[in-house]
Amino acid sequence: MSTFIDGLSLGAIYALIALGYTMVYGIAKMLNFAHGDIIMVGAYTILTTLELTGNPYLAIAFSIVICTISGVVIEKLAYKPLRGASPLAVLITAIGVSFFLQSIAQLIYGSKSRPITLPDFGKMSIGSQEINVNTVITLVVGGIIMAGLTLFVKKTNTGRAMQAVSEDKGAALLMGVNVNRIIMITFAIGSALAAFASLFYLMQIPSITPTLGSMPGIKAFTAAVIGGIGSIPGAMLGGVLLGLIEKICLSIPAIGPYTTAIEFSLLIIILLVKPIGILGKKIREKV
Amino acid sequence: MSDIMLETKNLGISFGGLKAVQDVNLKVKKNELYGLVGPNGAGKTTVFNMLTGVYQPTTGTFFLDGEELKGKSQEKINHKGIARTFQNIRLFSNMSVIRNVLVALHNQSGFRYTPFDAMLHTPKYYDVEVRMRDRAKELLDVFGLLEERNNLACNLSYGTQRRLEIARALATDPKLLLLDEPAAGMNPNETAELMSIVKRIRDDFDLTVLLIEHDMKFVSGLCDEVTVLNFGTTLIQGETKEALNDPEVIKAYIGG
Amino acid sequence: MSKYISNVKKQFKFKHIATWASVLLVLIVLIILNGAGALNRSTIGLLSRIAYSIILATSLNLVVGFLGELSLGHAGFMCLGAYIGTFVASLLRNVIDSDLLVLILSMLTGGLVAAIFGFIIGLPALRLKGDYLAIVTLAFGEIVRNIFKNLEVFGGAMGYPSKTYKAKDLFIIAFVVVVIVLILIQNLIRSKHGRAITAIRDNEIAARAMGINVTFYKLFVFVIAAFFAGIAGVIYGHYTTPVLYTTFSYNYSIEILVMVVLGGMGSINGSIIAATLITVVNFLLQSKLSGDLAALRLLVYALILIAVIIFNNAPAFKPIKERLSLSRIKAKKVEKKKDIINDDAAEWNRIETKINVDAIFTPDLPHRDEVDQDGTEDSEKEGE
Amino acid sequence: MKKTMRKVLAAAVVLVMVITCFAACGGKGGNVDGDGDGKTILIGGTGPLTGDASSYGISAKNGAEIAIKEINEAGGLNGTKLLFDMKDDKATPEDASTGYDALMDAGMKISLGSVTSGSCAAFADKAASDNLFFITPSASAANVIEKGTNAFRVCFGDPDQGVLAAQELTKTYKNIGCIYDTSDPYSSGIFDAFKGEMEKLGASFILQTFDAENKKDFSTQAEALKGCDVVFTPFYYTEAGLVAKALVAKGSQAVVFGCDGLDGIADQIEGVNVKVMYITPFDANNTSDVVTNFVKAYQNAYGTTPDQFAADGYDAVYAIFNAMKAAGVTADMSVSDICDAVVKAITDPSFKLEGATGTMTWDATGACTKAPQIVELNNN
Repeated sequence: MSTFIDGLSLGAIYALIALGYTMVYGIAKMLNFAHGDIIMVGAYTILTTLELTGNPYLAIAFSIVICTISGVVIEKLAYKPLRGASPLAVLITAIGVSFFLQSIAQLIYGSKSRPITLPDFGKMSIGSQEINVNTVITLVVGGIIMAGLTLFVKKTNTGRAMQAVSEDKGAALLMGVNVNRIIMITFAIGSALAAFASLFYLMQIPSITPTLGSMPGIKAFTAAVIGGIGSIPGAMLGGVLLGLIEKICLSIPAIGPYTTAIEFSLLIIILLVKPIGILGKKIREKV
Repeated sequence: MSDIMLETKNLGISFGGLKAVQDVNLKVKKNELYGLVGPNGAGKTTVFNMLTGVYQPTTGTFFLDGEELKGKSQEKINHKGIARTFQNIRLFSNMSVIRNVLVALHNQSGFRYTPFDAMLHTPKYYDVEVRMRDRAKELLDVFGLLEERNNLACNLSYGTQRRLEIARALATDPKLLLLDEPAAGMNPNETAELMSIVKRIRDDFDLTVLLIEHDMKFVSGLCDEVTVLNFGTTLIQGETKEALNDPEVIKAYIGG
Repeated sequence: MSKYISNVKKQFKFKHIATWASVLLVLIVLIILNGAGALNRSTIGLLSRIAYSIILATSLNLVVGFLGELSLGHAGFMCLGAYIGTFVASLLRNVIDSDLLVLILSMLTGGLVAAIFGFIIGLPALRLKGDYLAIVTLAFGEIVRNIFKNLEVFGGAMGYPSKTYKAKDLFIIAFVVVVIVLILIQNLIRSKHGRAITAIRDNEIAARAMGINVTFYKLFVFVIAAFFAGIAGVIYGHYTTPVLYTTFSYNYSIEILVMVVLGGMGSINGSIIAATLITVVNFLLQSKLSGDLAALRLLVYALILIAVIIFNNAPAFKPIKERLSLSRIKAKKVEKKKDIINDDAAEWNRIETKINVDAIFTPDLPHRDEVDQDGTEDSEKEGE
Repeated sequence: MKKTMRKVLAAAVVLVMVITCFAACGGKGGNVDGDGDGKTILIGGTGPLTGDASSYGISAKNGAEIAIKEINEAGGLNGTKLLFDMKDDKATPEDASTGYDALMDAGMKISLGSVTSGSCAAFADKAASDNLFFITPSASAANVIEKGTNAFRVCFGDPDQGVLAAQELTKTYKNIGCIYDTSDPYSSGIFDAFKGEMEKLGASFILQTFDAENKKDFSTQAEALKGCDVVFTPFYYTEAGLVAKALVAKGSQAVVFGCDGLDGIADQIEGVNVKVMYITPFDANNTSDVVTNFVKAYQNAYGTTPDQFAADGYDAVYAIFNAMKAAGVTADMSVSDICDAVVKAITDPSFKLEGATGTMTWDATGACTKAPQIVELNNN
């Protein structure tokens, strides 16, 4: 049972990161490998603000601002010039950006891991089981963000424009949608989500290194694909699923060392059964 | 051996409960030029897709030269002797004209060599490659494309691309050729030329041709028999002239 | 026999052998320099790394550039080759005296084992497309190294203590392998099988309709690419010891992909040059930026990467690139005989995979005259 | 034919470019050159200066640099200045190999080997064939010093620490837990010895694992271990800090017991209610002259308290320096001659180094003998 709760709280973090991945993928159709490193940027921002002001709420607000700005700047400088080029080129640039952010962080903060203390809201009990309030908050916020995003995409003009861009950029352009602006907004939202993810990540794993984002990034990417990349509820589902599986594997000593292999095997199996992920949208190619 | 090249029995398909095509019964005789007409959305291309294995029919079956081909893969069906062209041209547009044809010659029995022959450039490789090229040039010559052979397919004019697509389909050595709107986008001159080409290849290559076309002049000038489809079902079948003058057909076209 | 010779004559073109012949020429010069003692240690070591990088890049190019499927698990095949190959080598050493023979046999076994896994990972490639396949291959690479990490036979976390080959000889053998791999790959590409593979990339539906056995070719390409990657892994295992599972992470797969993309998808020459450049740049950064400067290593690499990719691919830079391009003179000549494909094997980055077609925004892209690198061979001007 | 000519020409140009490139990059191996004119001696080494493990490599490099600076300020080796250069190897064997080659081309005479075990095995393989003397600060895996007579180390060996830990733990505690990193040579090396010794002692323990891909969230493992009196954590302080916090979060009272990799954990667990003990040869709070001097110099130079990697790096340089001095090494000697002389000097029973990590002696196996201390951090 406690494994389940641990899995849930890890999964909630994966889900939050995966939401950002899936947003950017769904609309800009690019694998933003630097997404994990935006989380790292957010984490260091929280650390610095906390050290300077001591106010955790200011730290969070600041990290959202910095993440959003860096997301937009990266999009403008590194990805926008490649609009229209091969998606592989964009993928590689994203990796370049990821390296860039990591090395900048190492130059500024050094490579030693930095501990951080965030407010701990203690525990609450559900039945006989104790659960961290942080975990509950992570899940609730994740749920709210998911619902909010879904509403935003479905109900607002910008959201509808996003859907249009996601379906067919050429057609969206013809319909008068400012594609560049929409993609920029997508990146802004994705990066703001990364700031949230960094906050919850730090609540659970209170240590920051320059490479903090890369492994959760890959895991969240996996989660997004399991759930069906591009699908907002899919990202949430995939994240929680992945967190649970990871924790269940780790809790059994005999298979613990094989956790990564099991997680990724599961991914392959799911994709073989359902080539577009659990909640992915099917596209039929016209002949 | 019967003289029926293609026979479909109650061929039908539904997508998610929606019956796109149902109960199509075609009987195409050997060496016949057969037309499949009908208004937009009547399911003509879907029939082609079923005949070439792109879609698997949900009901019914079809026979080529007496052999049931239902359930076979696209490749297999092509090997058995059905070749097609596409409504929206699907050439290998980044390849030269001759290379398009060479790709299609891939499976012909005279042109076989293993990947290992290829990697090691054995004598067999050289022999086959030289013969393949000669054959490709012969085919291009038939369609008047010999001079264009080194151009990129995407640089050809629309009409020429259509011709190349037919040449490419022919290169797979089919018994039955499916042409999906071969005259679309062509000017009257090109259409007339195409008509003579289709007739000629039917004779020269001992072909049976099943074609979809909206240009009624083209159909009536070329086809021996037609089937008219409307909303996925057969409206009428028979001799071209009679069928096309049927009031039902005219109503379907004007009303649809 | 005489028919054979006349056939060969008819088909032979200098550019068909230009690539591997140049590599061979470089190798001969290097052997002479090596014999004269003019090569220092770094160069000799670096040459082995360049050799296996070239093999990795060209074999991945088969998958990404020619077949048009994105694979992020190439390091996984290399991992298999490295572990299995060096393991087999250590067994063979008990039986066979000749180091060279042991190396060759272990390369073949390492390659074969990798090829078997290439077949296994090729199977999902039949069902999955684009990014989904990419994540599956990435997953495969991670699974492979995770399993090796836990196998005590292969040293577990300590890595497998392989025995290194004499550095002065290894690079020569490795480059001979490079030449062989290049001959095999280029011969394959310049055959009907190569045409079939590129046809699948260009238009899978049309390729199927033309009777191309897509299943066979997808598996075949994955198997061949894995085989060569496995061989590269065995060379790696003989270059350094221990064979450590950490090396073969997805980051390494991506580095190989960078070589392919930088060199140009579907351009073997490009892959060779890019693999060489990236290996040399990495080496220079490592050796020049030592001590306190090392923190800049990744930064400089990242900046070079971003700058090169943007310059190479951004539509905005196209006119500038064309103005600076070496092939400008050539291009002018082409203009005279408009639309005739000329020899442009040296052109980089002209072919896009079909991933492009499905996935990216291209409304305002001018329709470029994409030239299939090997499409040129069909230009038969010279034959007549 | 003209076209062919142009191709040949192009190929020739590329060829020339490639060769000049090799000549250029081969000629100088780095930013520090041992000029071989008899005035300087280049001490080389490789370590992770970027990437996940970089904090360890950077510490070792910093410690070594302090020692070099002190030695040179004191006049060097009989007037010969020492140079030090550490290449980044990202903790990978292949980059350690390239780094080694580059250093050899730059004129390296004697070496610190590599900081991490995996890299150092690659380094040792090459050094054995050149008979280059090296003394690694911190590569503690057994195989590092087994390749040849030229290989030495400053730190404890993994097996020794595992055995010692088993003995210490069984002495005081009943409910023993252990968690280790299955992907790390250092961690699994210690664990293997620990497990062997525990079996020998007839003690049982609860085992949990993690690996490089899952080394951030330790809640599951903490759940399993929370009932223990003590949890053995044979890995580095970054992860140990997280394990300690996870244990506390689960309400565990367990003592965290680790090896020398835990040195540096103090600031990771600031304000966390946990007791941490670790076997280490180095304690920054030690009041001996060597340690206080070193800590002061380090703080002046880098603004932080040195950890054990830094102390090891510092001691490794002094070990080399003292041994070279005892052996009468001069800059014009060959690598192999230096090695033979230094090996002879360092294994001499009278050779002793009073270093930041204690008093050390070496035997012919290359292992270092020094007294372990158990440092206790109690935040209760």
